[in-house]
Amino acid sequence: MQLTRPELLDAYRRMRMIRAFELKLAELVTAGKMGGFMHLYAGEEAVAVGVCRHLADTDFVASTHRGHGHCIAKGVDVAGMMAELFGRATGCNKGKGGSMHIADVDKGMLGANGIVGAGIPLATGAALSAKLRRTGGVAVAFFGDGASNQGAFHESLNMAANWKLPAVYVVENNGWGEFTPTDFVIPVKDIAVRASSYAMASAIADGMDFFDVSEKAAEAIGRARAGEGPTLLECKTYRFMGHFVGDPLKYRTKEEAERWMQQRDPLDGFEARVTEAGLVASADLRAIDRAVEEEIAAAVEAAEAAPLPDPSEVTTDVYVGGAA
Amino acid sequence: MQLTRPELLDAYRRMRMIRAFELKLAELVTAGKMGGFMHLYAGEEAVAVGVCRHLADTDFVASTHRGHGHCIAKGVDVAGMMAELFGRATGCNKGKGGSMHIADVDKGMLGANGIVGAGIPLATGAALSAKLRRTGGVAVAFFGDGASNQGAFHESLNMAANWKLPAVYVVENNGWGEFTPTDFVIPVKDIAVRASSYAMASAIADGMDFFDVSEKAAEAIGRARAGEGPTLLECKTYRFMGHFVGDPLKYRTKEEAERWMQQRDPLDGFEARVTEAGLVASADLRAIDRAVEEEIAAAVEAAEAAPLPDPSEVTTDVYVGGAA
Amino acid sequence: MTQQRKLGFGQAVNEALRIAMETDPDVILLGEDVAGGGTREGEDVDEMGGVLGTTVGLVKAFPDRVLDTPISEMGLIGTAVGAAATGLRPVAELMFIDFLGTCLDPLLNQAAKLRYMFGGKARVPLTVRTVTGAGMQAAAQHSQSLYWMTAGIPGLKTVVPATPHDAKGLLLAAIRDDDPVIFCEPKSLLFAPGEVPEGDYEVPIGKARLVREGSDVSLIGMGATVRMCEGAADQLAKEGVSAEVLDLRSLAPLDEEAILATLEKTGSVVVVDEATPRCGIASDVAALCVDRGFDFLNTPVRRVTAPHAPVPFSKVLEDAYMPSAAKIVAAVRDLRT
Amino acid sequence: MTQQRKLGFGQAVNEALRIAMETDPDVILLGEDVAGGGTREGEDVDEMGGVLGTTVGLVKAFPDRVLDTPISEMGLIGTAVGAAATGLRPVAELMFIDFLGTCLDPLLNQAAKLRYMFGGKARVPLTVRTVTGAGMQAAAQHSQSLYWMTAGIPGLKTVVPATPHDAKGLLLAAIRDDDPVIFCEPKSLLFAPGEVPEGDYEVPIGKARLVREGSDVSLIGMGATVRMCEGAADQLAKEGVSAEVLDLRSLAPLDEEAILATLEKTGSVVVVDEATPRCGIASDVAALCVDRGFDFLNTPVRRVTAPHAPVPFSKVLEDAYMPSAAKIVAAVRDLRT
Ligand SMILES: Cc1ncc(C[n+]2csc(CCOP(=O)(O)OP(=O)(O)O)c2C)c(N)n1
Ligand SMILES: Cc1ncc(C[n+]2csc(CCOP(=O)(O)OP(=O)(O)O)c2C)c(N)n1
Ligand SMILES: [Mg+2]
Ligand SMILES: [Mg+2]
Repeated sequence: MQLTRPELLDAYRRMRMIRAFELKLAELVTAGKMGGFMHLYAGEEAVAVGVCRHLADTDFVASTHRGHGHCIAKGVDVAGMMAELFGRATGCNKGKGGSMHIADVDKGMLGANGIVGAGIPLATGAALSAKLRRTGGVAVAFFGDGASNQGAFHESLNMAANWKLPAVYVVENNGWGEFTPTDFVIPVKDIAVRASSYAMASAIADGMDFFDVSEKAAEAIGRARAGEGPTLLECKTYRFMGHFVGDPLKYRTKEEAERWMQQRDPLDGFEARVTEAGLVASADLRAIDRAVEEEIAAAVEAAEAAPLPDPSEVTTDVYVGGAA
Repeated sequence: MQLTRPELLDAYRRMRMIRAFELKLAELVTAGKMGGFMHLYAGEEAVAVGVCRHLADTDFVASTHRGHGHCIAKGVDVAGMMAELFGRATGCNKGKGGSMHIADVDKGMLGANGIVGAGIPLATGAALSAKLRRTGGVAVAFFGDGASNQGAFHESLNMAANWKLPAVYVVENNGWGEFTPTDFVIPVKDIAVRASSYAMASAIADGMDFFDVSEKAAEAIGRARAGEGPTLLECKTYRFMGHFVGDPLKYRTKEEAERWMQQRDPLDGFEARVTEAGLVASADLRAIDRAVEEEIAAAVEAAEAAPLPDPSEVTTDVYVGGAA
Repeated sequence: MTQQRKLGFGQAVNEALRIAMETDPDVILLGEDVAGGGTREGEDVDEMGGVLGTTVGLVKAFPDRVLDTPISEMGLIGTAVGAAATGLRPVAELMFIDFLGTCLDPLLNQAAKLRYMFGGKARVPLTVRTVTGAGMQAAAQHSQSLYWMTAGIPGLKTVVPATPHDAKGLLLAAIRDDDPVIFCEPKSLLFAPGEVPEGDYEVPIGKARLVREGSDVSLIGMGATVRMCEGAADQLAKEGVSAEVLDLRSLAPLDEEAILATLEKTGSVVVVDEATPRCGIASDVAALCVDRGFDFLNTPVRRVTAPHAPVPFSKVLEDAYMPSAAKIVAAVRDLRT
Repeated sequence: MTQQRKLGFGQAVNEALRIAMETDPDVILLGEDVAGGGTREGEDVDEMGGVLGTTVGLVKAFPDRVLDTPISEMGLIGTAVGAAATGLRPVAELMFIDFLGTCLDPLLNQAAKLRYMFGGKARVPLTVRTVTGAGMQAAAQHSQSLYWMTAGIPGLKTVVPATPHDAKGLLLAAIRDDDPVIFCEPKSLLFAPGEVPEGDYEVPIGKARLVREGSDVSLIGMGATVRMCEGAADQLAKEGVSAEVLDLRSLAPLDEEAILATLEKTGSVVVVDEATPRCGIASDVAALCVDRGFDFLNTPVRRVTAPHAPVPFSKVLEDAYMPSAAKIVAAVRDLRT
């Protein structure tokens, strides 16, 4: 599957945007300019971008507590996201959701989710909608290795396999669930093997390799669109930063983290691959880096200048009918 | 594994007791002498008895809505059970539980359960107790094919495998969950394959063959006692009667049921095997049949004569401390 | 009013489902045995249409829109929420409300909150049908009236009809409501017949029903306890006490104006609920009376509910457990002495 | 009283856990990251002791009795129930009470009911520690005060301490109680220091605490709202209004006598709860006042609670959402005009 130059530049731009966005948030939260529980996606960019590049706005994704990357990959407006995280009225959720609930249904983004595993049935429902309403759409659930131990995972995959739903279950296996190593709580090496409980197709991708993720996601999404049923796609990846901003990281070794960051950074890998193949020049990528930095700086500036929600908003949007 | 003659007679007596008990209940409920939701175990006797013969009172079993067979196999007093189902003060649960909650913790019987799948974590907890308190005991969870689609199944088996708990998970695959055929809701042929999601040992037994169940249960329980971890044991069986007493059975064919009852009745199979092998004479079994009938008749008589609970009992036993 | 046909509560629900499916192609049913299995090719078998037969016949009428699910409440309710947020209008069946413990999260943290968390950018037109209440010796895990748990969750609506007429009209309103609604079917009413109009009509969510007028005391019930209140009112009438009976119908939102109106009229309220006493609808009604209705109160507000205990199996205990006309009459007598 | 050392609420909880484990070998801890992972052989790493550090150090002291579980609330709480029914005395951590939706059944239908369903032949000495409440911009799914859901379930007990002193004493009482107890740790109090006696002591479950005496109005709070009530009382004192403050501490069982005693004394009650308004503790207190306390009532009973809405993220909205001393003062002023 050969990507065109514009496709390559777009993929890089999204991955860089995620990385830069997350680094900026770490800075802002640490500086006390932003509040809430914040889980950053740095290191896992290739997964979100490698999968979402095959999706349209009419396809749905359900995300996790670590959802910024999925939003950006799915095309949610970065300025709206930044404003949301600043709790502004101009935020994509009007300041009511914050990091753990950041969403944009119009973009097919069904929201970050504060409940580990809860996005899996939501995506399953979106796939059921697509199938029964014949929209031709697919639904993707992103979730972590830890979430694969939730009952919602088991129940949803069984239903989806049974009904041959147009769904893809992307497990982001980053080796950790909060502070607990994955192998402390999961007795199998590959979460992908769990597909066999449902006679479901499965695949394992190198989550640090954009091209590998993209290729395997293309196959899975293709199967889903063709009505051939769901796939469990395991992406082996790594979280570069703490579980949340402020995590002292005392539970894992510096060496482990540095090994991944130095040798397996998805952005470095992408750059090496495309420049060595002569598809894109490093200069083009640097230009994107600068553009991304500017876009984020502008987003921060706009967000800080934006109005806070009116206190009366506290009881709106509870019901469609109106206030509670 | 050769059984002694007393062991064989005891196994037959328990299986016959279950069968006769259930037939009597069907009669009593149909005659309006007994109330409540009643799920009968007839046809599946070899599973409960084949497993529980390897257990002591200090081992625990957690059961299902279809729990009478597990109680009898685990040694719960039949007269106490009958009184319970009549809602009498002399019942093994003082008339407060009924069929769906019939229990006797002193016998290691943690109760029938009205919540499909809920017994699985309870047994897992009993296994954790046995391990941490070094009692040398094991815990067995009985549950149906339908229950294997519950999140509690997935979460519990993963934890048990992870901690190498002394547990055995016995799935009674009777081909139906209420009125829905198992293959409508489970895309794999053998539920036993689900053990592979947890790197757990598994086995499949012919649930209509007492000897096959007993042998495979012995291995699994042996592994558990030896500290080698849990097993998922699938027993292929069939429910001879309706899902509940009063079930019109319009959703399955007479032929299907008759095939099982005529060709695979676990009591007939047991009798053929032991008589042909010359281990027991049919006359011995007929004597047991009569003794069982008498015991049940006496249990019914005693229960009907027993006092009803005092209305004040409605608020006792809510807290150990006493009334609510 | 012209002589109308009588239907059982369950039949009224079935009719509402059929009308909703006929009038909106996005309405689907899913749940355990709602089709009712047994539909293998070439086999001479018939479907059950739910464990209580409420959905019988619908799978034949709408073969692709009535889905039997595995026994996976978290999965089926969560799937229904996701489907509702993406274009369908699902009616999910939770066989008994006692099973809420296996699927609370998709209701508590997803269905109820998506719209708010997303700043108004989502709607979840989900209906969950479920069976509530005691009276059939179904014991502790199949007899609860847990609607207080859903009524207390902002973002959900909860209704419990007391008659086949309201069952049909409230269910049609619930399915067409753009917010998630928990629709409760009291076990003890399921086969009780009542007059049900033909055709398509809705009973508005959030409006109580004045069952009978009275001037001395207000008996406020819901679902299965409305009949008990009427029975008590009959008895009290014999004793010269004029009781007004109000059927809440909607537990969330609560019809506060109707409650305050009857309190103002009689000055005395007895709330009757099959549920357990703590954190329930009865407490909310009493709290409303002593807040906004304080000036109207001539007597204490009494709550006739189940005791703070699980539901027992034995018939004698279950009878002692449940509210009854006699217990309501006793409460009223006590208020008046 | 001699000058005592001050500990944070979380430290007081940690100390209670250590004492409970030292005094009873059957006490174990299990939950997500309660050990805190990172204890691989030969690696120079340290454990976290829970997402908020509350259980830090305990795995080192009791290596086999502090168990990290998978992210499987249904499995871990259900396992804890089974363990409690078979000889252990587990303290399970539900990281945030918002996650109740993933593990309600083992509490609602198992822990709470086993003893009753079995005719008194079981005991479930389980403690579930969980974090409640808003105030940290943790948004809709990490800020709820769902203790009303557990308080309403017969067979469970629910407590919510307001001080480090009570946190330690109530947790020791909860662990040693033979019934299942839900122990709530209000987020906004976790790091607030307070005096905590050394050694082993218990605070009885079911007894409210009279925080300050007053004669004009009773402010009844729990957990995080007790401080707000005290702040309001200070302000009211300046206005010449003498407010009594009662800390419920135990939500189930409720200390009805203490509530009625303060009502009898002041004739006027304001109940303050962080939770949403429907089917909550505030309604139960108001309902008690208008039932058994009717003759003492000189004013309406006001409830100062969160609105009927999810918890918003933005600080300005979260502030508007939560009860406060100012809102309590306003409610009292309104009662007195
Ligand atoms: C139901 C539930 N349980 C626990 C938590 C607390 N929690 C938040 S993130 C997390 C770890 C998730 O691990 P994983 O699924 O591997 O995702 P990752 O953080 O590694 O991306 C936990 C335990 C939660 N939010 N929801
Ligand atoms: C959580 C829950 N969901 C649904 C039910 C209703 N129900 C009772 S038995 C049953 C079928 C169970 O099937 P299976 O596990 O195969 O056991 P079997 O009845 O075949 O022995 C169902 C759906 C229940 N009791 N609990
Ligand atoms: Mg992870
Ligand atoms: Mg079955």
